[in-house]
Amino acid sequence: MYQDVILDHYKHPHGRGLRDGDAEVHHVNPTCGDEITLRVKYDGTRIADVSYEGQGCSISQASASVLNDLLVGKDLDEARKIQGTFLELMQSKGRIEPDDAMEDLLEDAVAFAGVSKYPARVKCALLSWMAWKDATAQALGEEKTA
Amino acid sequence: MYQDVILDHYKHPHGRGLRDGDAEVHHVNPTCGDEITLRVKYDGTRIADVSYEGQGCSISQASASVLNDLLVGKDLDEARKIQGTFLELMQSKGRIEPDDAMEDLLEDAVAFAGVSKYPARVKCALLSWMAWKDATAQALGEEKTA
Amino acid sequence: MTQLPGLLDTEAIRKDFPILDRVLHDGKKLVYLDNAATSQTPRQVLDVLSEYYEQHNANVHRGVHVLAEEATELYEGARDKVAAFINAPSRDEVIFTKNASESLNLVANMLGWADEPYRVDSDTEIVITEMEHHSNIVPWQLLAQRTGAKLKWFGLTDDGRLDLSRIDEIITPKTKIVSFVLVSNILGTLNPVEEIVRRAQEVGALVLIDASQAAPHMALDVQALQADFVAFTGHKMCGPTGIGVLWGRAGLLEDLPPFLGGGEMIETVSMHSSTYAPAPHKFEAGTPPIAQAVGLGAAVDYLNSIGMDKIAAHEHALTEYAIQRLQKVPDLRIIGPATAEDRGAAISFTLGDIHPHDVGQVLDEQGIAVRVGHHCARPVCLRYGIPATTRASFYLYSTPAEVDALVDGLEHVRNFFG
Amino acid sequence: MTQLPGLLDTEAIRKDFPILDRVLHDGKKLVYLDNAATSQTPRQVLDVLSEYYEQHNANVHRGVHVLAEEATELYEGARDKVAAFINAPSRDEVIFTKNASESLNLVANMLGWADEPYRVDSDTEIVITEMEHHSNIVPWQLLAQRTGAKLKWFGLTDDGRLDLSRIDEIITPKTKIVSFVLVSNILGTLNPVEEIVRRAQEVGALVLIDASQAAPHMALDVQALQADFVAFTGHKMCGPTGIGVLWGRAGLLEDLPPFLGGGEMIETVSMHSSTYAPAPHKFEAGTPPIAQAVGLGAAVDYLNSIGMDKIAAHEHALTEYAIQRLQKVPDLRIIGPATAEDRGAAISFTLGDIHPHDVGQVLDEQGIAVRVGHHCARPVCLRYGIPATTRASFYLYSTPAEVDALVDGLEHVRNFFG
Ligand SMILES: Cc1ncc(COP(=O)(O)O)c(C=O)c1O
Ligand SMILES: Cc1ncc(COP(=O)(O)O)c(C=O)c1O
Repeated sequence: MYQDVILDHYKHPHGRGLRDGDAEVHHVNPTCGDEITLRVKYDGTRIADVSYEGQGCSISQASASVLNDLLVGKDLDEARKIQGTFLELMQSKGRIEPDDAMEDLLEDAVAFAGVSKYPARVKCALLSWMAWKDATAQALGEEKTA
Repeated sequence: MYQDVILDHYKHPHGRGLRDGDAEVHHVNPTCGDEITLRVKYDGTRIADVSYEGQGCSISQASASVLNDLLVGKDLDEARKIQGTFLELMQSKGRIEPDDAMEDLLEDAVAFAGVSKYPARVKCALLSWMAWKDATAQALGEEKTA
Repeated sequence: MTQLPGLLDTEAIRKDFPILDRVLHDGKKLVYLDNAATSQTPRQVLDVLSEYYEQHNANVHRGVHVLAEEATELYEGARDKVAAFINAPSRDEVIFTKNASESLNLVANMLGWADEPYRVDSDTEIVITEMEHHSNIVPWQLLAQRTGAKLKWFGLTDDGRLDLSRIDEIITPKTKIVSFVLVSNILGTLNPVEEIVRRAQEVGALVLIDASQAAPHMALDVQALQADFVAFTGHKMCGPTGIGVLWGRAGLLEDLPPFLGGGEMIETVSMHSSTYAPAPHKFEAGTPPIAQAVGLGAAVDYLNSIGMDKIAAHEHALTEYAIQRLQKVPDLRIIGPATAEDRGAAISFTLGDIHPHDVGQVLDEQGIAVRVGHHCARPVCLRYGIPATTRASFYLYSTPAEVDALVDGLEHVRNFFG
Repeated sequence: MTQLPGLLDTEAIRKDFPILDRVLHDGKKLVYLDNAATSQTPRQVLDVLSEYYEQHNANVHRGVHVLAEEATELYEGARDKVAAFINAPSRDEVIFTKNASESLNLVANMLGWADEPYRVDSDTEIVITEMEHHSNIVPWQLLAQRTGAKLKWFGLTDDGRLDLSRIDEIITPKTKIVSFVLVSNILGTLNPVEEIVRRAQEVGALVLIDASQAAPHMALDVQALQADFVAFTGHKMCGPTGIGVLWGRAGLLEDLPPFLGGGEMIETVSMHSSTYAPAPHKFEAGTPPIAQAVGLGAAVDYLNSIGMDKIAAHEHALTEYAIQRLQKVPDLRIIGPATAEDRGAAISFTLGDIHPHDVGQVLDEQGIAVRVGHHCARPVCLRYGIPATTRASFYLYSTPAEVDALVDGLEHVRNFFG
């Protein structure tokens, strides 16, 4: 499960640190103590920034870094599509073999496909993504959907 | 376990019915609903009468009849010895083979030796004896020992 | 051999149950008619239990190692199986307990500690019935004592049915919870769910159904029942001892407070306060009965492989036959419905003046296992003015020949004490 | 192979545990170091379980037939075995629960509903420690919330011991109950019972000892402990899942109110009121975990056949060796006592900045099963400012070679994330 891409993001996280945002959430994975504080900044429906601080395992930390890479600069619709696809991949229990279209959409995030075989770690990979979803709902004043 | 002696006592109980007494107790075996109401009448330390009403299985009914046979007319010390020996026999899990001395003391009650192999039925056989013990303590103003 | 329409191939089925080969008292074959107390366990379940301990045993949920992942998957897989078995809208509505009694107590305690609108307190009423198992009486007596709520109940008709004639006086706007048995373990009665649920819904009361004697014997659909909670127990449905189930509506499980506190049921703990995991884990404190849940899952697979409707048909045919034969035994009085309609496969009876203990003992000497006593439903005995009953109860492996053995055995009992 | 004085003949012992032969991930032999989470189950216990279901399965206590008598004798026989195992003055003081968590909740609930002098209410205080398992924290938080009692606790020293310096301020005449762990599942610390019990007795508080991590590993003598209640769990001591124990003093069990209501725990029931059976049955509502209790009895036999003192000596030698080897791993920090004195066989540690999840996962890839996380003792992690630990824990079948495998594995982890 520890693809080089994942280890790279873990050792050299992208966009880490808390910056100005429209909403902030704090998510915890109670089973392992992984934590993330995440802020989103919107420019209309464009994601201007996703900033974060956290502690946790390589999977949760690398996943936040990949999220920052993938979502910043995207429009909300596109971001939701990415998030949905990533969620689907992670819940596949190793059954989805990412195809070209998925690789184009998820870029580095396809490296997490192997993690989906480890139920205990799926939550780690999803931690930042769930936090982003929550923060977005908050920032845009929508009802909480988590 | 159903010795003829037991069946005889069951079908033709001795001393059944409630008569005048110094104390009355009501005992129940909650697992099977066996019930007995028992009165003792003392003449000093001599047992003048043990009268009873009850409903229940052949073992509990026959045992009360045997008790009446054995204890009425006896002095308290002797009665206690009989009660203690019967208790011992019933708790023996079939391991005591009554000898002559025991047969002399317990008379018809030795027929219950086989019952001691059936844990669920031991309580039935002891119901009236425990009631007698209680009623005696009450009649003689002793502390309850059950 | 007696042939009845609708019977299962018991010859094949009995091969799955090692204990049915047991020989008692110098050569008497076991005739096991105590299925309402507990059912026997098929090889298929025993194999799964052994395999669990020999291959996968680990504590669940908290581990990243292979065994922990396997154990978790097996345990949660069992939840999926049980959820499907009762047609639960969501697997998260299935809570594993240690037995039906814990399931029932769990609801009683949740309601005692709940906030409005669920809270049971001194202004409110609890409704049960006179035919409940002690496990669906005592928790409510305790709750009533502890909260000051009033405990009310439906009485019984002479033929062993619920007397619903005063339903509107018994279930009132003060009623917070109506808890009743789907199939009585002593009378065999199958109760009319719809009428009770309709009235409960009218006044906004919750409904808890004790399906301990139903889940093993008929297809159970919690959505069709329209109850809020359904409780049952593993050891009566080919599963191991030590496992029970409480199904509850998702929204309720979210709103209601936890019962036991501890590992597994928390989200985050500090010395000052804790938050709780979502259901079902909120209600599963500590290491759960892992192997037993897995075993129950295997039992569900086993029952499905036979088919619940076929099991129900088998038992119906057998019960009809048994009632018919028992009614011809002199002095035998059936306590409960005297027909096979709307009833389960437990038949209670008295035999003249012969005490059930004696009936049971003499049957046992012939290898026939029945239950005697008040069957944890003493109010029913009080209601019918009897100290106890003898109860024969059937399951998927029971045969007409066993009914015949029972009837012959009772003949012998009558001669013995006659 | 490393030879240490006091080791058991693990080669022979390991043959009793089928799961230890398991091979993972294409050829890696299982190195099971997660014994504090759950222990593995020997053949001797599995055989007893199978025999129970294949020969004797019946519901207990209420039957007059052979199977019911056999099942009752086996179940009550298990109680005798457990009573002897912990040197209980009376077998009636041994209550079977589903796990240690239920045992602990049982005490908390009894005290909440008790009359004076036991009653916990808003004028009283509850004392626990900062190193408790969540199962000995959350029940008391719930009780405190529900009664208004104040929850207090002993903090920890930097080296993982209880800080008893303010014992007289923490345990006061207002204290009704002091509940603490004998051996911590996360730190490994063995706590000083005598000092705490002495102070509790001085102020008339009850003492509950959570022996979940002690009962499996050392001779336990409830009379020597002088506590009022002792709780432990079957699945950590070679027994099945689904079974726990609460030992309590006879007089207390007589005085205290029941917890769960239902079948088995009653003396007589009417619709209006019920009376309760004497202990232990008063606290065992419903069909108990029969097979699991019988299995626990077999586990106790098994442990006795090896000898608890020998098991303790084995684990002590192994723990000493492990601490010594682990301390040489760069960046490894032991959380808890750094010597083998007054400690159990669970060793928690952190490894530089590498998250325990990653440590555990990479060890798992080598077949080494350890637990990672907060081990249901999150306040300990908060206390030491760490998110989680990696924990290796040993049992009677653990070997020095497994310690070596762990140390090699950690080397690999460091290289991997280095
Ligand atoms: C110290 C301690 N107390 C209590 C428990 C709870 O035991 P169980 O999960 O079997 O209820 C555990 C184990 O998880 C433990 O280690
Ligand atoms: C109708 C009914 N309810 C509840 C129970 C209690 O089940 P358990 O003893 O498994 O808790 C039983 C069985 O004994 C029962 O027959």
